[in-house]
Amino acid sequence: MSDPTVIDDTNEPAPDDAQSQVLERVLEALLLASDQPLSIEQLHRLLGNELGVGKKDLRAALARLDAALAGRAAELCEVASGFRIQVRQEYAEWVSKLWQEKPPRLSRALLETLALICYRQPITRGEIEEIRGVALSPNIIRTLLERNWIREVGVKEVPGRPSLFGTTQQLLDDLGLKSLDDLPSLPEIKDPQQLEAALQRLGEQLHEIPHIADAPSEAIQTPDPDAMSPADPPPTVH
Amino acid sequence: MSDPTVIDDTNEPAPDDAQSQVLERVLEALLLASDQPLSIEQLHRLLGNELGVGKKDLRAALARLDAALAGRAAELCEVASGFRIQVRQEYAEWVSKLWQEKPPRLSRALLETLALICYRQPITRGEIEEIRGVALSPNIIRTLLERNWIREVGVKEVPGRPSLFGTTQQLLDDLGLKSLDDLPSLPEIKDPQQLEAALQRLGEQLHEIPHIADAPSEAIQTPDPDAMSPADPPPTVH
Amino acid sequence: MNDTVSPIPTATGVPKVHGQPLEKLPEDLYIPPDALEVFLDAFEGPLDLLLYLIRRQNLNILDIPVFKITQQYIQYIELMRELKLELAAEYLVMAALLAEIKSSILLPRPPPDDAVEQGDPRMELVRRLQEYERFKTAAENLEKLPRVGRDIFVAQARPEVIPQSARLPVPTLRDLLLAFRDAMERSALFKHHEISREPLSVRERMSRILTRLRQGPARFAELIDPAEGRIGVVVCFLAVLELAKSGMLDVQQDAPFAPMLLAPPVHYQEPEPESVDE
Repeated sequence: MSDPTVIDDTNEPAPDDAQSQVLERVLEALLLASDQPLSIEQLHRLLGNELGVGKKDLRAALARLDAALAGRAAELCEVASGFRIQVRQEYAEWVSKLWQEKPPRLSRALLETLALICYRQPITRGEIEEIRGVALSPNIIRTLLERNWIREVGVKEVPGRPSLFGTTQQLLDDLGLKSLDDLPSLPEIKDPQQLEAALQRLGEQLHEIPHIADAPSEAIQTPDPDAMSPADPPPTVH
Repeated sequence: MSDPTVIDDTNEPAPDDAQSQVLERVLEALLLASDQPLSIEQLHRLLGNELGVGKKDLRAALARLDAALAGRAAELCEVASGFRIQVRQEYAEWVSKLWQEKPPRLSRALLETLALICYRQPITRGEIEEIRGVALSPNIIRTLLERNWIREVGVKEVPGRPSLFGTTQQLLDDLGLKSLDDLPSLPEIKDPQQLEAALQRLGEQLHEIPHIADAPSEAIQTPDPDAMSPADPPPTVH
Repeated sequence: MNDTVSPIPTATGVPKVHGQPLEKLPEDLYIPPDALEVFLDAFEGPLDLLLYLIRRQNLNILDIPVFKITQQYIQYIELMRELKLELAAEYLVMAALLAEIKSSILLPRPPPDDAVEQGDPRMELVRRLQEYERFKTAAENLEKLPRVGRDIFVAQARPEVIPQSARLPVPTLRDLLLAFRDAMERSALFKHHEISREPLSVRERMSRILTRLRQGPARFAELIDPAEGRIGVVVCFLAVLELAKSGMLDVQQDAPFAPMLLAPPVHYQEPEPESVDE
């Protein structure tokens, strides 16, 4: 709609103003579209040469963006790994109503992405897209990061230096696994029968945990003869 | 950062202004947080009672939000399943730099299949194969279903009861379209009446055979498929 | 319209047709031999190939020179067979259809009305070519539309604290494994993908080591948890080798016999405090 190069007269436009406004908007666009926070270093790599800006310019533009968002529903926020735009906390209740009505589903795409990160980590977004044959919605990585099931573990030293993702302890905990090694191997997964067997094994392991917890009190007790199947001979008591 | 209920003095805040500004920001927050576009109906379900607003108020607030975003990097956009906020086209170039690995290209087979489903829906797999003249890899239908670009809309009551496929709102959303009518129109068949005349000409080629046949004699074999095996000496037509 | 011929480069070997070395290719068949496979692979089927043959001569579908096209088409098919390219059955069916059309032209023509009623094969072929071409063009138009993820980017922001009630459900292991199988099966159909041989704990360890190295270089011993015993050392060692092999890690030694330092590759420059979850 409004041309970014048109500058309000009252502002006494210096020649740099238009350019710095472009920088501010490019930053806003990047932060709104990225599935992870962006660090000053990343932003500098992306924009530094092409816009001829240094890290100081970036910081200044981020400050202007922060001010410009003052009247809006989202705000700029700095977290450990960089900057992101987030919805202000005062609207969180409304957002949670939205998710209660339409919870972000565990879509096929999300499950496949998570599974690929489990089995092929450390893996880049591009590698996931290559295996799945379709582009990945930025929401998926974002959602998995927010759920703390995956994390960025580094970058791949190829052009563009894409992030490498790996799984977290949280995911193992949530799945009830002690280690990823408990998961069936690829050949097992390929064969439906073996997969069923492997799942059964895993299921039994998972169910054993509560049993072990319950065990002591039960195990010590003399078995109640009534509780045993009629076929079993009653234990003889001397 | 700034309290959203604080209104610029120059605006002479009427009591309603504050409320309508809250509505505008709640809408912005919801649209930014949602994975999917949100329809007026959904927004009304979520906000109608609690904020005491009707669909008309929502439309008005969305229009205000659109205007408020005028100076920013993102814009309000209406697509098939509702409203969403998206990065303006002029900043899309920058955003695509975030992911150095480009999204995988869609194969021609997939695009042709999708085009057939778009323009000929509901359509069966067999009908697609007939028009394209080749068997359809199961992959393609699977990928289209997985992307939620097509869905099974019924079965055709012929032997085998094959599935009929149609497009989804997701496809329109992903292409930034409001309805199927916004698709580019299907190219017309050129000169249907001239078919007959063309056939006539084809028949007349009968007399031209000797001229056409001046290519290497080897190539003018009787095109009996049996004769194409290397063992058989190619019979010549002359 | 004589078909001029061009010599085939000998460096890449001479293709054979009917067991005879094919020394010359008609010019409109000429493709650099190394590109031939890719080229033939690019056709979406017999209609696509026919359309190509017609279009490259700037001819209208309505003016198909049946004899010439049939001849060229069959040459392509022969070439594909000789090069042992996988040839879909549809290509042979089309060859048979073209042959039928050709012979029907050689035979006395039935009256025009009959031709239409009996489903003249030429009529049928022209109709199919036209229909296919429409959708081929429509597909190209679809590809040109802006698409979310490629040209359209949806703006996303969420509250920092996500209300507990709105959290994602935990997937079942079964869901996760089936999803993985589907993804791998699909990719196997696209291309051969190398199958991972290492135990998963190596992959997981690779992730952990990368996370650790973001805080700075480390000695191998620092990466080992003695509580894990020998297996732990082996897994860790394999992970380091794998990372070094894929260029995700540098092994540095400042002086002879100095301890070896493991570090992110040299142009890595993000010293981040990090580690949210550990």
